[in-house]
Amino acid sequence: MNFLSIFVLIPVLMMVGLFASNNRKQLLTVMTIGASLLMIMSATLTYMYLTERAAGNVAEMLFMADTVWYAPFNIHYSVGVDGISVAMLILSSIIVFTGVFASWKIDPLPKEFFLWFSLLSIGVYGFFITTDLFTMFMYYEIALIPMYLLIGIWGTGRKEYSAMKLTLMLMGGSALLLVGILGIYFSSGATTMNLLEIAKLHNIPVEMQRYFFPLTFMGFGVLGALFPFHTWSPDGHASAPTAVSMLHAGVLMKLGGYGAFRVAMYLMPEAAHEMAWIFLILTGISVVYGAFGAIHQTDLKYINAYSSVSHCGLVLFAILMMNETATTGAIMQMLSHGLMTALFFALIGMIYGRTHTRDIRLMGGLMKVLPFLGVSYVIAGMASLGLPSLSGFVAEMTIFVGSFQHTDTFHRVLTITAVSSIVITAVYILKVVGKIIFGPIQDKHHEELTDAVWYERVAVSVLIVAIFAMGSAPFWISSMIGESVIPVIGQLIK
Amino acid sequence: MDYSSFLQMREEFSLLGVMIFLLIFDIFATENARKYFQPLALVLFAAHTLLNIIPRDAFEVAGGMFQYVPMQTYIKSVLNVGTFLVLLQAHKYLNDFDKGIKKGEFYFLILSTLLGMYLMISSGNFLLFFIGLETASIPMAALVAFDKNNRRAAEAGAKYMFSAVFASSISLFGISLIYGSCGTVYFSDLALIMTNANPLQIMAFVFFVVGLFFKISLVPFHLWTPDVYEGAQTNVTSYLSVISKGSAVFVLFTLLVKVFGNLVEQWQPILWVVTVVSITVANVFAVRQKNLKRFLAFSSISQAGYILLAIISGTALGMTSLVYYVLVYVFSNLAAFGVLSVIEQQSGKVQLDDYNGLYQTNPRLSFVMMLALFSLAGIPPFAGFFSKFFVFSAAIDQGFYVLVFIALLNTIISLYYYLLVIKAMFLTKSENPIELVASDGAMKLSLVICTLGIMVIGLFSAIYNQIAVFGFGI
Amino acid sequence: MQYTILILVLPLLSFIFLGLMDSKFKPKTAGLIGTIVLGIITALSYYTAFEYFTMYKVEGVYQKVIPFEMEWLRFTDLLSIKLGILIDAISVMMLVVISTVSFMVNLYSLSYMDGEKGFQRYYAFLSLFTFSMLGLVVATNIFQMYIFWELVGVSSFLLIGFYYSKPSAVAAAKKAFIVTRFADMFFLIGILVLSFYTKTFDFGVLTGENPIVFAAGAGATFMGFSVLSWAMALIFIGGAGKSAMFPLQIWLPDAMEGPTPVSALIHAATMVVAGVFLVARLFPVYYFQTPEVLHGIAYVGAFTALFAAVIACVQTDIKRVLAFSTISQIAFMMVALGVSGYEGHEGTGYMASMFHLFTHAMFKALLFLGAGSVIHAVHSNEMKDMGGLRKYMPITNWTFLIACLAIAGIPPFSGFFSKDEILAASFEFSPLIGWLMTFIAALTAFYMFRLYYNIFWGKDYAVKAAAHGHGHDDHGHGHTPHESPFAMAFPLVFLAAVTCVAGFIPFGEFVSATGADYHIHIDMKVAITSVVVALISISVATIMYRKPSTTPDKLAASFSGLFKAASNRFYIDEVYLFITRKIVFNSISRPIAWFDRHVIDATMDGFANTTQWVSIRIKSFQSGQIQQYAYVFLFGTLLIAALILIF
Amino acid sequence: MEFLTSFFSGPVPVEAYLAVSLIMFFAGVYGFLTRKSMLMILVSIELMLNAADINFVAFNRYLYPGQFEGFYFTLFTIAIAACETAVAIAIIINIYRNLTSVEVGNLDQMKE
Amino acid sequence: MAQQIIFYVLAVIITVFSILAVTSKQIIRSATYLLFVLLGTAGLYLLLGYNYLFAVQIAVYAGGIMVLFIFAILLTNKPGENVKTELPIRRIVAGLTSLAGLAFCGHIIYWNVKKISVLTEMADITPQQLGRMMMGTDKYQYLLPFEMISILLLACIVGAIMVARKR
Repeated sequence: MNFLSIFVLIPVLMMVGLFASNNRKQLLTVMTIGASLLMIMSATLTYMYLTERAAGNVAEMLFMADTVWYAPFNIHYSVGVDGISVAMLILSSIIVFTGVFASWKIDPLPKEFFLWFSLLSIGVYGFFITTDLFTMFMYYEIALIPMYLLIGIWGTGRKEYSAMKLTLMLMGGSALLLVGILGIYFSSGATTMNLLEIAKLHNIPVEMQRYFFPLTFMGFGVLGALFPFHTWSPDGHASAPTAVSMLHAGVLMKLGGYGAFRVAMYLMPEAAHEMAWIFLILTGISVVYGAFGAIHQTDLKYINAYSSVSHCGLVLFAILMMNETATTGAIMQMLSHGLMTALFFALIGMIYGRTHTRDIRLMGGLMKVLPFLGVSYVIAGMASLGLPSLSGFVAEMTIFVGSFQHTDTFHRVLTITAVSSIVITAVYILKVVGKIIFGPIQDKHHEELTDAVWYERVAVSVLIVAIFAMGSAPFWISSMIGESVIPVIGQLIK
Repeated sequence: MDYSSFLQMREEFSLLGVMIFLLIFDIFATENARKYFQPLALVLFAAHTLLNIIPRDAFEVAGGMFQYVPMQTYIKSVLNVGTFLVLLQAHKYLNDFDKGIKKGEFYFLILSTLLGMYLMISSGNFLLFFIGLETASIPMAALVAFDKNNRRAAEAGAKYMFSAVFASSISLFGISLIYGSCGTVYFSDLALIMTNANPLQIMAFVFFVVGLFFKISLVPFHLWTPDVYEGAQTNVTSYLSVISKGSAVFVLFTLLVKVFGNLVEQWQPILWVVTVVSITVANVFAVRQKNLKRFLAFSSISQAGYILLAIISGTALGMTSLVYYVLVYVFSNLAAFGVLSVIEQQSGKVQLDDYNGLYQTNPRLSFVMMLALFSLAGIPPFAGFFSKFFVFSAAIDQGFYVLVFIALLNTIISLYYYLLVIKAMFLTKSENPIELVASDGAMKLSLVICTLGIMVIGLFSAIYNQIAVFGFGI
Repeated sequence: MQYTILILVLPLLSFIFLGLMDSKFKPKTAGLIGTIVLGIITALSYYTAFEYFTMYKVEGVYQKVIPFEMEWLRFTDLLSIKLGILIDAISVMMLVVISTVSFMVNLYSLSYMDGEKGFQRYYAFLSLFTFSMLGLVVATNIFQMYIFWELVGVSSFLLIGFYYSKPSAVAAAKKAFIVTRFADMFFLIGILVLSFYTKTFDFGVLTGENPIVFAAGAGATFMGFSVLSWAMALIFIGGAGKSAMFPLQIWLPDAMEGPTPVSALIHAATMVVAGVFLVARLFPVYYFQTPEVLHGIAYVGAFTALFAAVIACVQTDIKRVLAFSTISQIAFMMVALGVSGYEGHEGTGYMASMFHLFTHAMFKALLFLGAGSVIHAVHSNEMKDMGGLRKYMPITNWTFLIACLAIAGIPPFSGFFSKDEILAASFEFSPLIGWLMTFIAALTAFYMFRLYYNIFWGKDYAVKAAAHGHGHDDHGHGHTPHESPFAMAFPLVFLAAVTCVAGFIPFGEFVSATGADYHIHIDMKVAITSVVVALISISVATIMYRKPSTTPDKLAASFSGLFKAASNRFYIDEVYLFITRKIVFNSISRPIAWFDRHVIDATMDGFANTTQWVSIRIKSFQSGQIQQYAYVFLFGTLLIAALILIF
Repeated sequence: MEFLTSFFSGPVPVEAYLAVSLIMFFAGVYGFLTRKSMLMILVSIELMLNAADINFVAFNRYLYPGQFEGFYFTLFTIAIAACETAVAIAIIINIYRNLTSVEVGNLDQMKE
Repeated sequence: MAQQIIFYVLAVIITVFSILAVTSKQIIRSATYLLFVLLGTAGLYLLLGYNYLFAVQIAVYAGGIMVLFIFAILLTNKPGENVKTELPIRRIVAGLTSLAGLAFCGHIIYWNVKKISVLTEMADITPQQLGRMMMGTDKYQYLLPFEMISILLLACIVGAIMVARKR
């Protein structure tokens, strides 16, 4: 049993445990233990990874393991992690952990909820540990489909419509992706599905790359909320229950960026070079467009969803800059956005649970009655607009500095465009904070609200601590990621 | 005249033995003994399935009229398993219907069609093939009209009969032209003769192949499918949709490669177009269906389109993927039909709206149904995902990128309508959902097998790899 | 000088501690913790200044000292954010200014903010601000400065919005944050451009002797200007945002919504001069690489100074008067930098700017604290609610007067010396600027004394109160205003004392562009001119405002256009409002939101609807008629055969 | 004219048989598509099957006289036709019992 | 010459009655025309020298199938009752399509079939030979299909009885 497979095994065992549980208490026990184990595992993994690296292991991936699965297609169950995956695993563990606490009182059908939730986790963890194209795609889809039921059953508002839209659009993305993956496999000689080996072969003809790169990139881009395929995001996030929004915006959208980088760019560097400008424009639009879109919204979740479009756009944007710094920044932005957007959604869920509205026009002065949530919301907002010492800053700055190092003027001008998003972000964040957290209380019913209870505090505090930790001491995570993007970047600038 | 060579046809003879035994038993058994007809039949059939599950070396019988290759054992086993599941699901119905007097006919007819499919699969000559085709379709018409006092079933029987006969007439005409242009109806000889793309041969091929398209129910030869599926008794429908179709796709693949291999330039575009049209049209129709049986009919048409992706590749990879796909399809579709049939038998409800809120009252059935639909839609980790992936791979391997792309876009539509059912069961609240449905032991067994199949087949690669051992096997 | 790290760490700890404990402390305890920490920091700063100015002078030039530096975030091999402490003359000077004012404000607030809800939070934020501001001034590289720059911005946001349930305070906080953030964006872009060409963030390298770092960007131009000019101009915009230069000044008057001590600390003495400090920090770059930008700074500064001074003359809210005065004075500093040379005598402007920064911080803080004292007493910001307060509040009166004299440039108060140097430098640069600045100095004297008289003289407060009959009955302080308690009075007295003596500090010996000694010598011609002009202005103000008179109204009537425009701050706010509401919100954001819903989303929905539509349209194919089925069958067969044979 | 004489004077070509069978086949198709009674449709089907039979026989006799493949094909096809007819008539009778009509247009309960 | 004439006569009979069979308004007439067609076909078999086939055709078709038809017609229709007329538009469309198909297939067949108009001499097939072929298991021998068609017949009988019987 490979060490990494435990990450997939734990959620599987959680599902078994959930299946055997009879009441909410048992369910929560299973979930808490499982989520804590995952946290511990990712901490252990990080420690082991860093020790191994410090010991001078320079392999591209560590803790590799490989088992033949479907021999005729060269499908292997192969796992391995580098700094990027480790970072993503940490993120996933944090989000899953906090997600459990955020859905402490989920109703109805708690058992089913947690079952689907665990299935989703399987997909997420599997995606990040695998190095095999097929398995990666499989996990990717595993992570998608529970969304439908999670949103459809436990969601709010136009949940059925949103769930359907989200599922179909993401499946559309994965349809593009599948063609891309198969194309990669067959045009690289159909000898291996292993990412690293394909990259080493580096023999996909450029004219084939021209077809498969956009397909793959767009396929992952849909999940990464690439303009104009982002419209599932506002509706989906708005309707999803708290923990699902957290997991989806926090981790699932990262699958897009991670995949675009790991698969599309890594395996098809020539086409990436040729076509980057198209996607740079699209992502540039995403960044600014998402931010402007957020200004006009009145629903908290919509605001945050558009904000995610903007932030995730920045991830893809930075990846396409194809230099080490920008890419490192992109990965850090994934991490940072995951944390803060999860925090946002957690808080929005908690506020919604109390006020029963998410319309910013109907709320105000919550700081007075909900000081803990209020302060946390402000912190989340500050992280989102890139306040130094919070995670958003380090990520965005790395991206901006990195992108600006590009020697081409076009890229630098685009970077400046992207930089402008920090102001727009400030506008909508402050608009919300000023309206609902500060200001006078709008609704006199809100005066009787009670502040966060312990499990909510756990969820929120963990996220805030993580945001602060990353924002204040970015060095180790940045270097961990930085040295892991080198092989990919090396491929790209070869 | 050495008849002993016939003994090599083990599958056929063992099936024939079961048939004859059951027929005689049905006719001559006492009223008391007849109670044991179904268990006995099931046991016998299971034994037949198990006995014939090991592939043997290739051989020929009757001067090449009957050709066996090991791959055929797999497809026959798949059909056996499917038939077994159908019989399990029909258990209760047969006991209840008409006080159970028509069990014997049901079994005999089903098994004779199965025998016909065996012949189609193993034939090495158009004559035997045509006999097999007819054996697989004429008794089927009687089966469709099994519930004959039901107007819908009668109507479905007639529709199936006339459509099938029309198709086989055209097919026969095609065969006659093939004979006319090649001078033989032996497959092995034809493959050698049919080298240059003579227009007559091409036309003959088209006339012939549409007969198979009809059986697979590909657009535009599919129009009978929903009507017949809707009207026929549910277990017959499931048999029709799974077994009949499964055998036909295998045969289509074999014939295209074995006989018409030299016309590949011609049949690939045909299949290309038919695949695209089938998947798309079926999906577009399915979106609107309110009756679940019709719904599954259109779904099965589009599934057939996906199977064509494996056929169009015409490679060993495609063959393996095809058999695998059929296997997975058997489990998935039969799970769906099993749920459908148990609910229909108890409550008489087959409309989509009736399924609203099913999860509240029948969580297990809803769960099985959901797994089945997810598998059909190709969602991991269920088996359907793997089978879809493999057929796509097989097609991409031969460079059919655009085709696969179109097929993949269609999966979105198909996902949409599968989700509609899931939505009804899980999301929509209902005032009066279907009450708790109790299924009998046989049905439970079949659903358990199906569920296991859906969950396990994909994750255990041994099955695919085992099929792949015989690669092409034509 | 390792201990300087404590100057940063202590307030940070204080912030975290107070922030986390929040209401677990009694308000007084929290206040005392904050104040004591600040006291320690002040002591440390003084000690640092002492040590630095006595020990780090090598061959007559003050050295730059970096006692502490660590890599915080690495971008590329060349570019990384380091956090460190850079000790040189201006940063030491800033340390002293900030810690002093901050300490005074902390002390003052103990009494001023007594009984306010969120007292603990207030002290936490003050600590945060102090931390950020100190971090800003000791930054070793431009990115560190940017980091603290942002932190300063957010502390300012939090403090302005301290009364968060008051919509106007929230709006002001938002405005302050967004406007400065907008400027920061240019700052950031400037940093990006600069670092792209120079491959460094480090101040030491940028301002060092060796201009080789600029070689890469030397030839490059963008839209007709050299890229370095762009970079430095963009960086200046960042500074302009914080320092409220035209046209980014709009946030500062609104920021007066915050508690008055905060205004004193942030919006008068420390944060708003960050822009000046930034330009001073990068002065060698401006001077040697992009002199045209430096001149631009001078012109922007001059215009802002004039603009703000004119507005200050007609404002009626005393804090706003002070706010515009602040803008005007900071603009003075900018002008001084803009007109400055580098070495020796030519560096007058630089030295003057820093000197004025120093003195201004003291007397402007004094003015604000005094104003706070007044507001505390009368519970209003409006001049019309005041008058004749000198009888009730003698200490406030005297200290306020001293500050007014200082800002008006009357010797021997500190303002005279620093302003005189600025004027001298301006005259050297160009007589036009010189005279303009002199005129503005006159305006300064006028509006300050207008303010002074309106508060402390004029119609008696009690009479006014009786006449208006409002504003006092609502709260429990009674009718008579009274002098402030010790905690508030002490800072006033202390700062007044500093204002009195600061002018005699031989500032040039400590701070100059090159680090070498610079001897201040007062240019008598300029000095006399300015003093005379100031005295005339004061006299005019005395005539107009000492006693209640109708002259101001008449004047206002005769210049009604100008008066109205100035009272409305020349409608700059409205322009901004137009840009944000009408253009950004309504012309960009709303269309985008609409586009997203009705075009992009509708396209996606369109696919679904089209499928449904097609589905309904083609249902007639499935007619239920076998013969039609057969027809389709036949047709399909023939079609396939025909197609395959034809093609 | 010459064409006609040569046509009648020469030996009967295989095309002539094929022409007959083709006409018969498409007559059957026409009948299938247009007749209202199911029995008539069945008649049409017989025509179509019979047409194929003629083909087999003619091809066998003219082109491939060596073996009897077409011959036997026809033989078995006749048997199959008989089976088809039997079951089809059974089904038609069943329909008649249910609907008291053998009109094919009445089979429209299931559609769309 | 006689052969030709017989052939053309048969051809005309088959063609005309085929068309009549599918266009006649009276169902019983249709059945009768079909009988003529089948007999004509039998004649063609005879013409080509396949006497055995001729016999089977007469026996099975004319003897068996036609009886079934007549029986069914009598069961379901009053004799002489006219079949309802169809929509003319459908007839035209179907007719045109059939004609198009005819033309198309005719064209393809005519230009691609091996043009042999001379009958090779064929040795008489004795019943023994036929029987041996029917019972043989080698190539060109037909025991296997023979057995299988018996199963088909059995299945069809079972099916037909099941469907047709009253209960």
